Amino acid sequence: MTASNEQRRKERLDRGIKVRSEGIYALMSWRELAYLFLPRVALIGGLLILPLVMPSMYWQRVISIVCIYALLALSFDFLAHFVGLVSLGGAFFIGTGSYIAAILNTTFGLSPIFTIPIATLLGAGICTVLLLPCLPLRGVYFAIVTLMYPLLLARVIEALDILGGTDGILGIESFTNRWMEQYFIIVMVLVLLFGTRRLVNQDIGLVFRAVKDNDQSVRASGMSVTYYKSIAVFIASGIGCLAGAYLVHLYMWAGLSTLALDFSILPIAATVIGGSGTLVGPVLGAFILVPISELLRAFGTLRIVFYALILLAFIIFRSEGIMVYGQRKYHQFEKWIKV
Amino acid sequence: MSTSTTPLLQINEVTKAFGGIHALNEVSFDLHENEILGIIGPNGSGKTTLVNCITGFVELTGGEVLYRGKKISGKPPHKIADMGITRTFQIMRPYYSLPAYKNLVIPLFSPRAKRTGGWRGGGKLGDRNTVSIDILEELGFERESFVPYKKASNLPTGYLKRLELARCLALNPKVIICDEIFSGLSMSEIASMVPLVERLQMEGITLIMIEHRLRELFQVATRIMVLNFGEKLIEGTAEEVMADEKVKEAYFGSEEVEEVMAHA
Amino acid sequence: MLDALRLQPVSRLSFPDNTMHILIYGTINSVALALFALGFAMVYGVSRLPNFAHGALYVTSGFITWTFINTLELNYFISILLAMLVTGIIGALIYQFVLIRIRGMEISEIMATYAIGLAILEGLRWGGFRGLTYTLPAFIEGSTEIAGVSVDYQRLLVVGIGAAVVAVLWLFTHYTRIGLALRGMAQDERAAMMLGIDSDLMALAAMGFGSMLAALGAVVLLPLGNIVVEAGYNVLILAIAVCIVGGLGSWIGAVLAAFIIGFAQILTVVYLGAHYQMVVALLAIIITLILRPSGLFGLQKELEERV
Amino acid sequence: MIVKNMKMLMILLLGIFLILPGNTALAAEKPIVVGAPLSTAFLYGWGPERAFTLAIEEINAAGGVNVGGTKRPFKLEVIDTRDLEPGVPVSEALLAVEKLILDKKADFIVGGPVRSEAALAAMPLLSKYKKVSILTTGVLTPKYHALVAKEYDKYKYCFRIHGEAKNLVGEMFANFTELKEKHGFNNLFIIAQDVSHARGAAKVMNAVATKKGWNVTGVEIYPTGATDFSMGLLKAKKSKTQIINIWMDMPESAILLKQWYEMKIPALPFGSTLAAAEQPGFWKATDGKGEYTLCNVVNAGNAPSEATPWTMKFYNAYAKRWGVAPEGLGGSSSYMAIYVLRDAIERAGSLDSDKIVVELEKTDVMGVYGRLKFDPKSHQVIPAKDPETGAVGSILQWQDGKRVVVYPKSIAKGSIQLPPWMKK
Repeated sequence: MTASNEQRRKERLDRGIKVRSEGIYALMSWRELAYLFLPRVALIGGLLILPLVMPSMYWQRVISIVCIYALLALSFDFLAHFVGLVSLGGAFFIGTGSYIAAILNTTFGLSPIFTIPIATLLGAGICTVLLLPCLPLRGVYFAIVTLMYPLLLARVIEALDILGGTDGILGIESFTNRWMEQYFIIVMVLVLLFGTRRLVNQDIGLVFRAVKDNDQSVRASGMSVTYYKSIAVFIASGIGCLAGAYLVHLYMWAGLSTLALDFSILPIAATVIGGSGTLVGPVLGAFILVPISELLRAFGTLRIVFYALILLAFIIFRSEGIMVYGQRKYHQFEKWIKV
Repeated sequence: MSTSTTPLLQINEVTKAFGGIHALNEVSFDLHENEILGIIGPNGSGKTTLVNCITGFVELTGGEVLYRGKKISGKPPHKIADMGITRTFQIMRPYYSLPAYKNLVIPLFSPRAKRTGGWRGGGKLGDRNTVSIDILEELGFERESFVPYKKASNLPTGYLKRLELARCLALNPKVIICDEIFSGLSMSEIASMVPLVERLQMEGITLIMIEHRLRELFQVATRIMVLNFGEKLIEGTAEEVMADEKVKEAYFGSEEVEEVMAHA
Repeated sequence: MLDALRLQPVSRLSFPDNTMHILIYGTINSVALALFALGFAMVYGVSRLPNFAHGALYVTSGFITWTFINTLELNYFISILLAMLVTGIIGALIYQFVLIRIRGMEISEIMATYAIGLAILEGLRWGGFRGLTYTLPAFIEGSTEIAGVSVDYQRLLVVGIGAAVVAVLWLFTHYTRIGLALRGMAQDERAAMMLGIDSDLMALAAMGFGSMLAALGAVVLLPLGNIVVEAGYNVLILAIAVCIVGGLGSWIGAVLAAFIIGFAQILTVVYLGAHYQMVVALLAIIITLILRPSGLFGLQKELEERV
Repeated sequence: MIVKNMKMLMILLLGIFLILPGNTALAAEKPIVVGAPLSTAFLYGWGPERAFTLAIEEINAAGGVNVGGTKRPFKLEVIDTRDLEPGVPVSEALLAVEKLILDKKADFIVGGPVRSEAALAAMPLLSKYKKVSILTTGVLTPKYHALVAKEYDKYKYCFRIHGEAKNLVGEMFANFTELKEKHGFNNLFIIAQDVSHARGAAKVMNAVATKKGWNVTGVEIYPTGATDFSMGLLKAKKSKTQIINIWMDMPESAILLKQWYEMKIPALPFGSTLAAAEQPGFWKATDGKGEYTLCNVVNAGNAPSEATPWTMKFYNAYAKRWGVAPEGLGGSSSYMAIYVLRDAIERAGSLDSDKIVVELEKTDVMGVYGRLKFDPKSHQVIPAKDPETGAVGSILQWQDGKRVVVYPKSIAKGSIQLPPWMKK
């Protein structure tokens, strides 16, 4: 008959390998190996099997669109969490990438295998040069400038009637066979995901984190902050331009609405839901958000209201994101103990 | 203490005004190779502004800074640091999210470190992690213990101050400007820092020490300069400075002076 | 001042003099921009909350007034006041149930307010507020001639009300208790909290007043055209533009920036060509942010916004 | 408390996943699925949606379509493409088209994405899946049928049953010549929206007018979303123009018309696809300020006229079914698209796309707005001034509260009135 009002506290105990030490541990048994690699294998395997499992060709196309948003979310999360540059300009990367790929394909007649890599590098270069003047900015100021870039580019193209004006560029080659088209983007997502995770722990990744943590002391260590920020922006815009170039060859068309606001906002929503800072989180976030908005298509205009409310629910109740919550659950188990 | 012909660092009439308020008013002094210059002065006398002016964090309103005869006052801070003039911050600025030894990987990533091979690197930079642990060990981080692997955010102040110093050492510096490196430390920690500073001097590094703890400063410094309201009052050895009337009236006033004189 | 305004461009117009026109329609355009931006500037100024649902509140207040007039047949003036009140309450509710939980997390704030704005706008569209037949009657009909330029009364009223709003806002923030508290919060939240000002209550008040300002702007400006859901997105972009050029956080800056951008737009229409109008507004934001990030009159926190 | 929320959220997500839409309803006879990707939140979207439903209900009531002997009903699948909304990528619209083709197994695509940009982008998609598509609303760019003519075998599946920018220019110019004779007008001022079909039409109008001896006193292009037109109207007034030719489908055109009325500009506003001015509710919305506005609603039937016996039949059926008169561009053309499709299927006797394309090229139906025939090369409906020879457009003017068709002469119910401040 204990008094009901005694205090209870939730205690978290590390589980599996995490028990031994903060970061360095030796794997001694298959079980521990599985404990570590199971989530990663599940992720890679899941992504690769996904297109085969999908009921119809339409859902495979949805998977490609999801991968495009996943790449954008990845580039946003890398910039925001590891370099401290919150960029609301995902559409700017997609737009540049698409237009370059479109021009390469229509005027120079290069096939997708060539246009995508060139568009990625060239686009990344152009985006970095154009964003150079606002690199010294911080926080909200950088966010709002990058929000304005795609809108300005769209209005300039519309006013000068260049690059096909408001009609856009037509007649672009698509991929030769369907499976190559599907698996190219999935492999790119996996490669870039694990690539950025590894990059972030390399020495250069530490410099990026240092720039975010305290850029004054990076300057005192004899390194130009703007130089390293521009490298980070180059990498992030490269990922964005890759997604843009792929989108062009997916729909054989490039136009003003590759600079649409949705390309800037949805990746951020995916990052917020997925869990900022984990790089895998935003990719998962994209894999949740985009299919939901497709499923809700049956509700017509109400679909956006549902989609916005789901996003809101995640922001309020689960503001840290699924991945962070999942990681905590996976590595620790909680039990209530009496105080 | 060889004083070569041209001084290592020449500060000529450096002035800095923040919208009318003169933080620094035509301060001039020379810094010679391998000496330790102590700079003292009451709070708000422009000491930190002087450091910011020398290291390019703040643009000068007037005057110039010469390093080995070459003008460096217009250059951005990372270029000045690249020449070997490094500084620590009065309010410590470690990378809180990174463990201690990873904190040093960043300066070891700088172009200067690559050129000079980092502290004791002798031209070739080995694996950055091992080099950083060597530097930390030299500054009193026990190698076997878990201290170098702890996150910077849960290190005590003493270790953070050493981390600041380690960050400068990683660049194999010519000059280190220490901004109140002894403040906020316990007596035992200060006691262990003083031999450290002396060893740096023996390694051939020139130091500018800005301090409020005069007793330790006088043990270490070869020359003292006093700043007051952005102007240079006097420059000389510890004894000359102490004896000077203006200094006493402007800065010390308190009985601490007699007590320090007794020991010096 | 007039001559300074008249640049010497290669004028495609063969007409001798349209400075009067530039002056009048420039002012009207600027006052409209100011009315768009004041609500946003107040909310951001006081509680550092970028209210991306500002455009949605603007449009909602338009539709609410329309429903009061047409379905409930209330008197036009009463329905305006009611609409402003209702929009203010909606703004306060948004703060109380959503924003209070995530204050401080920059990205989440932007995302949450944008999601609310999206939900409101698309909800209106689903609720049947579609098409182009929703309009508000003008306060006064007819138009007059001023110095050879014909201007309708409604637009003159816009200028009048705009000036009145700025004056009332100035008086409110300088002479009333709540106003002073809001200004205190705007300058330094922690110091204000130390003086016993409850930051959440003030943020709530700011959100309420900000939404009311948006509603006032809507009620005055919508009669010029029709109420359309897309206006929500355009208003948001223009409000952000004006607030940034004027300096995030200072609403006086927003008013002056509104005049700068307003006249810049009219001048581009006259001399460069109308279709460059939008390009100018966006260019103004980017250039201001690069040169003086905290805007013309913003609080100049040197290190905070530039490295 | 947090954990409970997490479970509640998971259940919500699972619930949504489970109701994966699959077409389960099996009608008696397998229905012919007609997919309509429209921007349903806009006039040019829900107008055609209502017209399609009306046509399909009429056909199904009359027993459906005789496909090689078996009678099969039509089934309409509408999906919201949101492509008229700013800030929405075209990939949304293309995904909607693909959902219709792949998921809903649509046999034909009608109405088509509404924005020119999206419609052009959908063309390669339609040719990839070999789906016959009839465009009925919104897309005015001449580039569409030019592309079909250029790469016939690739884009042969794409048809367009309503007029495009070039016809509108021709029709409008016929009115200008008439006004020139009647009132001696010779000055023309063009205001266009910064969208490619409007700019294209403005260029063509400018060229045609100058060639025919008109004095084009100015061209002003306004970006989408502009809210103040005083400058353009002032230029027009000072250049003593008699006609203001407006190419604008954005909602802000209502601001332009109101400002025109208040500034008492002595010129006749003559617009095409003025979405704001086409709707019956426009008069009440502008409380009379929209008087004398002329707008081209591309095809007859969208406004009351006697082009063919079928016009008023459609007009009244639409008004009875939906409680409001046909609202503008896209209504009559969508209605006719279904009938043209039925006619082609019955002649082809199967749903095979290539056979249907051949039959559609042979279409010759006396429809709501004249005899509908497709140009075999460019699959564009053949325009004409007389309902007997081809598809007839119609221009209406707002005269004291009612939409009066003033052009073409063969179906006109009134003549063009001038605003009082214009009469000398």
